[in-house]
Amino acid sequence: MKRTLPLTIVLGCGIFMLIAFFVPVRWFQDASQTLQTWYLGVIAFFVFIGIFNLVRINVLKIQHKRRDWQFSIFLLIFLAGMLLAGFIGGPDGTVFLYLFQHFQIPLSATMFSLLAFFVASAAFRAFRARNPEATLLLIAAVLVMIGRVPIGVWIWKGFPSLVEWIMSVPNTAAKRGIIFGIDLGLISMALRVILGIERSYMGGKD
Amino acid sequence: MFLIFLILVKGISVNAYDTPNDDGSSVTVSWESDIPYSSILILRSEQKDGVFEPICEARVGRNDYQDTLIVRGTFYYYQIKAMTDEGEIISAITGPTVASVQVFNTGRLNIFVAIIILFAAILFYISRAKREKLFIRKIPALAAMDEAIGRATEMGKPVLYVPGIMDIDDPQTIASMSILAKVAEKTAAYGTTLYVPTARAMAMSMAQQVVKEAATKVGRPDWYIADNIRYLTDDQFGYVSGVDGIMLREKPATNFYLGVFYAESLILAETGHSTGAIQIAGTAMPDQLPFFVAACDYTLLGEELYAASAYLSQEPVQLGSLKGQDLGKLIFIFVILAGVIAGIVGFQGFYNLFISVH
Amino acid sequence: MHFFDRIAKIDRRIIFLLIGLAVIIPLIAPLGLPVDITAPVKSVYDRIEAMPEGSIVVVSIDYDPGSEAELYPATLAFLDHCFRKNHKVYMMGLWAPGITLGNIAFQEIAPKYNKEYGIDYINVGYKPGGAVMLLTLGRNVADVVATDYQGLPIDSFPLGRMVKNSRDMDLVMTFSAGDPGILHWIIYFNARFGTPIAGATTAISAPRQYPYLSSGQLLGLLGGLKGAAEYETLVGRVDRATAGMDSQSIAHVVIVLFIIMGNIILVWEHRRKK
Amino acid sequence: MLTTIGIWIAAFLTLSIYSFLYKDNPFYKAAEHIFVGVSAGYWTVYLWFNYALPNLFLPLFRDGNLWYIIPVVVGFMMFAPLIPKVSWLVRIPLTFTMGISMSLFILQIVQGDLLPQLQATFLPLTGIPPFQVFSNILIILGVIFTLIYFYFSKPHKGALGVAAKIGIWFMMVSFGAHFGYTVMARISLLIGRVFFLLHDWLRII
Repeated sequence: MKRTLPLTIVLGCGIFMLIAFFVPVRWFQDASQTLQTWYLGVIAFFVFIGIFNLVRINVLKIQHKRRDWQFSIFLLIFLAGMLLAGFIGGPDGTVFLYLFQHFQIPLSATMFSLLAFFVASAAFRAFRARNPEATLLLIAAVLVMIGRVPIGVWIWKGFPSLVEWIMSVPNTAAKRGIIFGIDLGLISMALRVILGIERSYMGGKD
Repeated sequence: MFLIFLILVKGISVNAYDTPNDDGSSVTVSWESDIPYSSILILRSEQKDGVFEPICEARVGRNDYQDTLIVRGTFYYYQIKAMTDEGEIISAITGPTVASVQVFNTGRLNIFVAIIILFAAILFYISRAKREKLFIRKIPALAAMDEAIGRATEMGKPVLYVPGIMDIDDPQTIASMSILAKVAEKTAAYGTTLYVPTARAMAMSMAQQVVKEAATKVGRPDWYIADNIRYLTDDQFGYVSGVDGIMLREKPATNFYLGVFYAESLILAETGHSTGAIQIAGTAMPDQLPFFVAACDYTLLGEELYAASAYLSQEPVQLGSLKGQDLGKLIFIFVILAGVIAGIVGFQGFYNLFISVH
Repeated sequence: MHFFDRIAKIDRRIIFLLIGLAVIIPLIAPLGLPVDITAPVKSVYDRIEAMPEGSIVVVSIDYDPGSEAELYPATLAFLDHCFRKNHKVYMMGLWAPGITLGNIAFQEIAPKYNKEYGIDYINVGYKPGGAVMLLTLGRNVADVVATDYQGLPIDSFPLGRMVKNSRDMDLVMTFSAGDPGILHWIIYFNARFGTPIAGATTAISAPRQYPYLSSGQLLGLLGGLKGAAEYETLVGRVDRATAGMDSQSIAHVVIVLFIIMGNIILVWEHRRKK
Repeated sequence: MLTTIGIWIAAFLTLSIYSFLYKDNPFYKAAEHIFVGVSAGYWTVYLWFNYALPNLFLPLFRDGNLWYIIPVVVGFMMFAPLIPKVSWLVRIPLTFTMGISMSLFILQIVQGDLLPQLQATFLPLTGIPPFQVFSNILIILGVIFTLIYFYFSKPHKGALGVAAKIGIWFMMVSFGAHFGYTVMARISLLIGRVFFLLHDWLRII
């Protein structure tokens, strides 16, 4: 039961969806549409559980007064504020949008922009031409970095066309090869999951 | 003579047919016009000499319309009226047309064939792998794994294993877990501490189980400490700062980053480099590979992550699928060569085989 | 201590400071370097120019504030172009926060051309579900879009009534920061329905799109802030993307110098070991 | 007025985060935790209103479609691990979503990726300028050599080894290009924030 039922579900849903793609008969199309709607609803729970875990871990942190527990209070207050604003005023409510615009936008944009500083320090401390491969990588990177911005044109007129050529010839070729490889890997993983050959994601022994 | 010529040039023709590859719920009406028109009116009737009712006005730029307001099995006649600068132009009547059900979408036959070929290749080799041992080439980053763990042992420092930031339903995380099993065996055998911080609760319980089993397998169940395999937080940046904290406090001698990574790849690799650790990375996220290649000592590129997991586990299922994927690659190479040759000799038919009907 | 030794052990805060200055100074004192135009950007521009007036352009805002800096200027320039050519803009978003950003962009551009909501442009809101949703959308818009973003019935707007399925969409323009995004539009929407797709992406995901550009599955591409600056130049509106290009140039030069310096130290360390 | 306060809040949070570059400090920690809290709240609200409500709860409670009890129950099974006795129930939502997504995935990879990308590699070698011929040959060989690098069934020796090696070079050029673009992206984000501080907040540009 603990294994057979889940395996039957994955097999049933998977095979049915595959067949429905090729069979334009109404009943098949409607059923596959319904399953897809259910799917959209169910995947929301994956995020709900993540947020539940977030709350749990921070409440524990405050209870046990672990290091930096005071900051967890901030986290929970703002989480609660956002939830209240959203569930009372709706996702287009003024308070919700205000919080979004003046907290979420600057915080998230600034967080990601920190990476600009890290990339600079990594460029100096970590990106070394240790072997021929890394050397090739760094040369291509330098060409693109200079050739893609206006100063590149100022240095040499041919830079933009050189970079465009790198992008559309060697880059395209390699990316396409990599995509083929990754796609094949994913198809075979997907097939194994559907057929129940791959079941490690279920965890557990029973 | 002149008149006939005029009609031929300034005509509008209409054609109606059963929409291919549908469930018999529509008729497609298509038209061609030699004159610019401002709008098109589509008319329909059930008798050839009956009254034609307008059913739809089509926008400029369109040259077909799917009539879905039909009864299956009924015969219809169509006619269209175009408004032009020179007044209304009406087409001849076309029909009768009837909508019917198709059981197989022939427009997708090429997809069907491709899937069958790939499935067959993978399943064939999986079943063969259960009977005989299949060969997988050496993967350089894996040879370095032993050395890296050995180094940590000599220095008396811990090993850090980061299984990516996605959950256990992601193929890359699954692959990462089988590599973790091997890393855990090695570290357990040497008695080296192993930290596995995770970003998902379910990934944590899976990692705990994998590490525990590995410890038991090499006869060191006492080595396993559940608290070293910890769930930090689901949040991307919260997770990274947690992992960074471990790196700065515990100073692991060897860092593994195997699984799904996004923007955090750079922060991890940079911090790890600054602590002087040997770093082995691997991901099938093409966007993050450059940082790993430039900042880590060894990197598993894309599909190599899956291959590494097959190589280490020696599980027939994994080895067999990998072999099946290899056959897929061979087929791709031949198809590409055939396509190029077909282009040279001017055989367009081969090219068309790869178009699926919208 | 040798000079290189001291450089190699430099406090990384000095590196941070240099990068900060490389961005701030050119914004205050611009150099005015000219922006060159690349082919993938030109082909988006040309398509908008070539389409007959009143064509329907689906604009999908598939990014969040994290990528606003790169994609918002492109959104503005593109909307400006669409409205100038009197195309109709049907906006939606695969990322929830995108809708708000899209509305802010509409507020900035629409009044300039006296465009009216519901007739010339509409925002049908966030559409979750990635691939599955796109497949449904192309088949029958009504299954996915019942209301606009404010919850008003979609049929109460002339533009809402005009778009029934993929055949009513003349072009899809996605502003995409990741997943779901441009790749979904290409491999699900374009593959299934054949609607032409163009996109603006963050610079990070731009290289990944080149195979699709060369296969024709993707019509054109605005890569990162540079792509936005190119589009601004084409449309003739000098705005924040163009303003940022000088900083971008100088910061790149600084990083390239860091890479070169780091590798000189590497060579020097090797020599010393020998 | 409210907008001005908002801009000041945003500027304060931005600077708090940048203070981390000097060293870790309470301002950064507070801003980081606020960020996590706000975005978690944001996503919960949005997923509720856009995924769970329209796809599950409205059909069930408003339209009375009892079939929708199934997905609602399946969704709640995500929380099963909290009760050790029935923790295995989490496998049901997991397998349900995987069954659907994996099959769609296979279909779309083949239709949207493999077939068109193969077709796009059938590049013409005749009737075009010489440099274009050279580029096309390079693309064709690049794809093939990259595929050979990912061929795991034979040791990379002899001709195969050479081909795989060339495959790596192609990939390294591609990664390098990508690297350059990523740097570009991060710098652009920084420009965006500095623009905000100088333009919207301080109004000096």
